[in-house]
Amino acid sequence: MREQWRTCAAIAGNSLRLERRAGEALLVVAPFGAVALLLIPMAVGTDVPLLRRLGPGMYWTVLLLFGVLVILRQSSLQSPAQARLLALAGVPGAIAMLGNAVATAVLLVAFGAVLAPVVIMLYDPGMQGWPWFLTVLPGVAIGLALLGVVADSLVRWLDARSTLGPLLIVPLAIPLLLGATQSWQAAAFGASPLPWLLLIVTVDLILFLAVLLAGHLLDVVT
Amino acid sequence: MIDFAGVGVHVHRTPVLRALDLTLESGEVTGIIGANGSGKTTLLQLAATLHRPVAGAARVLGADLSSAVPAHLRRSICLVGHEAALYPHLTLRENLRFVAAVLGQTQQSADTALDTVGLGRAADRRVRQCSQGMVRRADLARALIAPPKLLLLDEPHAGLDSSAGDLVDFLVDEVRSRGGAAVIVSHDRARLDLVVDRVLELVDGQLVPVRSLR
Amino acid sequence: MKPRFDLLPPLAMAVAAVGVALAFIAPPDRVQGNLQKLMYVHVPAAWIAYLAFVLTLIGSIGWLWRREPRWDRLAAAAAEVGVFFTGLAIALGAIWGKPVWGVWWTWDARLVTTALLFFVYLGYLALRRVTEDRSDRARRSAVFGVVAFIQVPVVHFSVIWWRTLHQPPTVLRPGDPTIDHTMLAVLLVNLVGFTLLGAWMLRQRFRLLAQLEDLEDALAARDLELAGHSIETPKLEGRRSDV
Amino acid sequence: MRYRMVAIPAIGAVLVLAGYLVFGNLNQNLVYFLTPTEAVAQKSSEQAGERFRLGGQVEEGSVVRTGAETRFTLTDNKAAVPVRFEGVPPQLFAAGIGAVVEGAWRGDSFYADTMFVKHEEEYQPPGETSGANDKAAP
Repeated sequence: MREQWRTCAAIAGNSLRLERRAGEALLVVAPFGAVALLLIPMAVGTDVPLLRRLGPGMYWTVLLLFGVLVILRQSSLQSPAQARLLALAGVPGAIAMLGNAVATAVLLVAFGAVLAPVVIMLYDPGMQGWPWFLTVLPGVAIGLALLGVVADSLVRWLDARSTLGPLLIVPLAIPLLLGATQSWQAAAFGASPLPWLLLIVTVDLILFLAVLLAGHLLDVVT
Repeated sequence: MIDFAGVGVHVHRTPVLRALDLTLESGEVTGIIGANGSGKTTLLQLAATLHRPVAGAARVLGADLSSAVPAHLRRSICLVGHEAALYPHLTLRENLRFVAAVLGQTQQSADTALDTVGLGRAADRRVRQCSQGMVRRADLARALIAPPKLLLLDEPHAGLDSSAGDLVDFLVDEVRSRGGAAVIVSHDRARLDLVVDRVLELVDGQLVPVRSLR
Repeated sequence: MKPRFDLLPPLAMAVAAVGVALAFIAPPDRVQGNLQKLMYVHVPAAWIAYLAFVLTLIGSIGWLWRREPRWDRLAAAAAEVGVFFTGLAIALGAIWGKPVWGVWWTWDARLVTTALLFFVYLGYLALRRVTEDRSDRARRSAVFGVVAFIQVPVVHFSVIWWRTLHQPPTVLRPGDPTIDHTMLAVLLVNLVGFTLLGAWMLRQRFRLLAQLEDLEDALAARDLELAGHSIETPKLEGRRSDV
Repeated sequence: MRYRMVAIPAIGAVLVLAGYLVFGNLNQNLVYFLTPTEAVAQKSSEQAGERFRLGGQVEEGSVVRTGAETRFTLTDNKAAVPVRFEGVPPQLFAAGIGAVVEGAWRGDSFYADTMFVKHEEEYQPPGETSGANDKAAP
């Protein structure tokens, strides 16, 4: 078991190293998301109180929709030859998926951390309950990353993967999106965001189980 | 090591191999030749437990291919395809160390393997900055990290200079001396006949013996 | 197979026809008037949709467990029926919502989850469509069928907590239903009728899928030429330009 | 499977969390609107023009329709807030019904542009005054 976790860590480290070299997630997707945050007020009007209210919601929507680009980059990074290498190394599907999920979660947290100051600067949202954000962001990132590896292995080697992946991910990511936005709103209305945080944790655990139990089914190489 | 009897394999619903028989004993090295599209690569992938046969009985290292193959058996198979399993953005050393990590070997073993194939001084170059021959050598070095029981080489001679061609012979002898077996697909009959015990030709999805050039 | 009298289609049509006729006779609602009669179709449509998605889950689990193609066919046919009836329920709900709520659409829990179900299973059908190999398709869609369904209750509850405006359950709740008993009877007749219609559709799709697979097998058996046979030696005679 | 030692505690945790989320008494805390009492109390501290949702009962006899505007009072039986709603109210909108409006304070009135009506779960033929529940009760 311990050896498997070490393999998992090796895959995550390799994935992150690849990202550092290619720089796709943070150097391309993050500015793209920031541009979207800049565009929305031009489309809906520059009404300051309205934007203040929209801010947190926009932040999480952009994180979800553009995060899909970060999530699905795994399948473009790995060639069939590399997938065969992992299969012949006897790496169980679940371990490979968890390794990739760890790397994606780290990237999503970084993506969120880059976007947060942009939203604060452009939208000036209420900052009540910001300490909760520090736990909500990793929770959402882990959930999206796990959902992402499941969807990614479902569409792997399919021609339509770049469009089908987001269609599979986004509707199922709704609990995460609601948990994130509502915990912010709960704090703004003086209620406790704890139930929403628990919702995010529950979703994370369910997806973790899905990866663990379905990993060997999705581990197709040829 | 390999025991195929009447095996049929489909790839993307197209039949590629049909009623194929092959037995490979421990210490045996077999060369495979065949026309383009005759199914040589599919045969190697089948031997690497990556296909499920649609007909016949197929066993590799004692495991039946019609059900899941245990991970520890897969680990003792090394497949070097004609497409290198290396990440273009990483250096040769990083690639080999990653392979060592997933195989449960030390980082030292990766560095030694690179030295053996003559890439010790180029180890910190990224794969995309390397020539085709260097990439080939690095891909072959994977087989040196943890010596496999079953070595499967797809066109190992393509793109290699003669000194690196000796490397293929060295790898095969290494595996043979440890009681392993190897299957080599190559169009380079001259080099192939130097290392193998027999040559088979893949015709009509089946294997037929070929007279040795020696 | 001997052709034998099939009871399901005439029975389904008869019960559904009686149900629709009763809906015209049933008394109008005190507040909503005749508009409320859309309920007699809207509620059964939603009910069949949810039932169909449960069948997709059962089919997916069945395939993972037994690896028999009929389970995969059940999952696929049920997902198609479910997507159709979800779409119908949403459309009817919108037509009903415009006069009653004043909007075609409202951000209410039941509506949002139903619409999301629609998209989740549309994704399921898209995944099936783009996967070529049959057993590969069965495996991928079975995994998605299970993961999607586990997520559905989570989505359902999270959206309920988000905003609560849709009416609470009328019939399926503890105690006496808060609906007039004549109306309830008419609704039940319609539920039975539409369930039979849904079962008929499901069976037709199931059989069609089986026939498609047979056809596919027949085509594959006819063209059993090996892949390598289609490659010939380069034809170079008469093409050399040695002048 | 060797994953059992990880999977079983995770399944347990999911069940506990799901049970707490579904049956725990959270649902009341999760709908965010201010009651009239809370809205009046917060009014002084709010920035002008801050939008929020206000929910309560439409007071009997308070509904006045003037052109595109509907005026009424939302109450929670402790405090009452005069509301001016711009737009077409839903057909079910009437005195005595529960409603949630979205808008902002302007002076002493609440100016709203979005309204949700709490729909009742009872379907009755016309003419009957009591619910089926009462009729069926022994």
